[in-house]
Amino acid sequence: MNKVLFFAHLRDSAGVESVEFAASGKTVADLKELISEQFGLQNFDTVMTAINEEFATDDEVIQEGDTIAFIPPVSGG
Amino acid sequence: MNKVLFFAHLRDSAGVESVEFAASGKTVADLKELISEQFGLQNFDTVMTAINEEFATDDEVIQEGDTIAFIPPVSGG
Amino acid sequence: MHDRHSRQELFQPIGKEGQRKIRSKHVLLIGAGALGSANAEVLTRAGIGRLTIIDRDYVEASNLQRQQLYTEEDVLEKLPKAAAAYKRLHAIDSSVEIRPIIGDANIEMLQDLVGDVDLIIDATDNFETRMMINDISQKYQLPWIYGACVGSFGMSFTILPGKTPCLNCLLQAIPMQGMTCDTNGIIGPNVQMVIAHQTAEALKILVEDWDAVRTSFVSFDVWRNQYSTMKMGKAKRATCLSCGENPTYPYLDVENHTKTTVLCGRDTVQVRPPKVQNLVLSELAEKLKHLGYEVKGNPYLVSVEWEENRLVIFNDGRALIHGTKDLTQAKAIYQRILG
Amino acid sequence: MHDRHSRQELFQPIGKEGQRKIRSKHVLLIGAGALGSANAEVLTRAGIGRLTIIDRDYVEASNLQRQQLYTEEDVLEKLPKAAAAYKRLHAIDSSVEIRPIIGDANIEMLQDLVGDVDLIIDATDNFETRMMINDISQKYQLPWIYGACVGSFGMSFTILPGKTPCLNCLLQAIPMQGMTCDTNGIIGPNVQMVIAHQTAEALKILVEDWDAVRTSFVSFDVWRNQYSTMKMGKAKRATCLSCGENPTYPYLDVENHTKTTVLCGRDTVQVRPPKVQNLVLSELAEKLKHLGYEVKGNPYLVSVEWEENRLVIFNDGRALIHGTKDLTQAKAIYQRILG
Repeated sequence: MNKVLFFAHLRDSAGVESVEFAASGKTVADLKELISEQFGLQNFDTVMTAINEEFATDDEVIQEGDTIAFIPPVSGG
Repeated sequence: MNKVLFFAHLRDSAGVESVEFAASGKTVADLKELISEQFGLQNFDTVMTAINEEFATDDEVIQEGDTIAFIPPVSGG
Repeated sequence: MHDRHSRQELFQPIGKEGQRKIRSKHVLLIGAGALGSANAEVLTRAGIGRLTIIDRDYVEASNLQRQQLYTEEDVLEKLPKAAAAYKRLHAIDSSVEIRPIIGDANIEMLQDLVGDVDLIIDATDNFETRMMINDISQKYQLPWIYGACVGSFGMSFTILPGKTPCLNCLLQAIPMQGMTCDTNGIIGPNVQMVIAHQTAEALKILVEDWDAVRTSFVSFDVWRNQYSTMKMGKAKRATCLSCGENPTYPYLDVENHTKTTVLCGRDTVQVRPPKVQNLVLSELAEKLKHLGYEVKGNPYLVSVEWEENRLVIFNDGRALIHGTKDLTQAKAIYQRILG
Repeated sequence: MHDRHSRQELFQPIGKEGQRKIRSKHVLLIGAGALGSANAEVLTRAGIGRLTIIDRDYVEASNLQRQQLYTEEDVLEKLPKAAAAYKRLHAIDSSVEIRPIIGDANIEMLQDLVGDVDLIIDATDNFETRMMINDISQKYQLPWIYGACVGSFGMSFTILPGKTPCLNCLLQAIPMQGMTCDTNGIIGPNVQMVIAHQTAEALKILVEDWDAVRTSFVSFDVWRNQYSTMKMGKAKRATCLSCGENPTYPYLDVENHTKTTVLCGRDTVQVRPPKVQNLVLSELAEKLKHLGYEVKGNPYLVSVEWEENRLVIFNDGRALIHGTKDLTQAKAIYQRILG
């Protein structure tokens, strides 16, 4: 299993702070699609992904036990 | 073995950011005395101690593998 | 003002030598809103040599809650932010050379300005300007510091050309998040948190303590007590058009910028984003309603009264801003709502 | 100033209801230095109802580098900090009721003041005053927020009586660290970082969002890119004399405070700490020399010229401050050097 964390407004949109998700073997892009569908999240293509606190590209493959965090870039200032 | 971390000016006084130290079975008070002697650190009695990111009293006994952090309270403002 | 920076010189990684370096440097600050005014104040107090501040807005009552250089008087006088900032910064340290520029930071302006700039600090409220700053940074090999905040959530990242990934590596396109301070709010403590990170990095860069510069991307939520860092080694892309092997600096091409046109005789400006969007209008309408605005809509557009203007937003991202002929103001309103 | 707090009301955990609560509250801020001035500005901009500020100092040139309410003019006029703070805060929001108190925060003053106070914010520069605040907090069941910074290192902890451990649980005695902003320096970004934490907690407490209040002790180093939190559950001591089962509030006893006495006819004040110390004079001399002061010493005492005064510090912690008859000033100088 994997832990998936939502940051900022993603948490509000998803309604949870984190979920357990079987993502091992999937790419980040796969997971993004599944998650955005399941939780009805918009604009997921430009959300940044961290795997175990390290930046991950969309084609990176998730390993068993990895913690995945979705961090939306914000623009306010 | 245990990892001992120094914060703020303790790092400057000790000359290192962290050290490996065999502290298992010792109390925090014991370790404070040994460390303050070895590194010539003053005023070690009011330094706060965290074991694995949790506040620890002077009589707490250190376990194998614990990470110990010494955090000096500062007064500036 | 003898002794003025003594407490900073006592800080060992700066010292007297570092203080001299800070004094010899020129920082370009883009934006004088919440992040801009606070960045400007910290750098001025720290004794920066020269500070150029660009901002297109004037001071409004709703700014005072978090924009620290401004007062009620500035609101009553409707002072441009850059001018109001100058007034206060000059009172804080009359020996710092402050150059306020009232206007919209655009490609030509930035290219003209960066000649002797040592560092660019981002205090804008939109990704379009940030991507332009990012390309300027790569083209002229200047460090810049990204900072942003909405609600209680904030982030910062320091970009050193040739060393770290750039913003285009991270995002690959301008995000259309639709979450801004004007739609989701913002609290002062979060501004302070971003500023703490941006100004710490700024001082490190100004005193050239390169080893101390933060290489991770930091994000935090001051209300939910979260703080996280993300290592960025893997983010650098060799094919990045901004910092890769064959850079084209796409955001220095006007084609990739928001277009504004006055619609003749109608007191209306049309705003068109660089790329065709596919907005979920129902969501946008919902959010604007939630904020207390009267919203009308149909499957093709959303219409909303926004302060003294009326906006019509189409699902391709195009908008009409009624009640103004001012291109800069129209673009500002657009970016305040759509990010 | 219509619309003034709209961006804060848009932040969902505050909202219009939270804004009304903030407006109905009274904060007591102790100290108007770096942390004090920045806390005061954030709270004033956030729309606090009443703010009482106590400070014993006046504005000096070396304050401007990090104390954000003050200007060169305040230095030239040697304005007391509380008065200078009032002037600026009033210009920022004339509807906030600000009460400046120019003086040394002592037991009587605090006991007289806290009647209708909702929250105490610590912006002092010494642990003696903090321990007194801590006892006041326990005796009157008022939350307080500890914050401190030196160099690039800072920390904060929120104390809720009956819920969290108190400062006396953590320290058990007044630390004599001898590390202060006057001896080790301080940088602006670190002040901003502490303020971000203190003001976030303040807003949570003012809107009564108790679940959001941070329960961990946070410390950080903005230059070394460190951020750490420490869980505090185990710190609470049932035998604590401030918050335990049989509290005596030891720091509300004048016996446990620094004594100051004018030495008759000598233009000198004697300062005596509450407990006999055992200072390592050679270290103290070394540090003061390193700061560029001319230091003389022997095994019994250290003598140093400090701005317009001469200090003689004995190894039991007692000091003579020559060149003044002002008790408050003498104590301030003492605490600025010895913490």
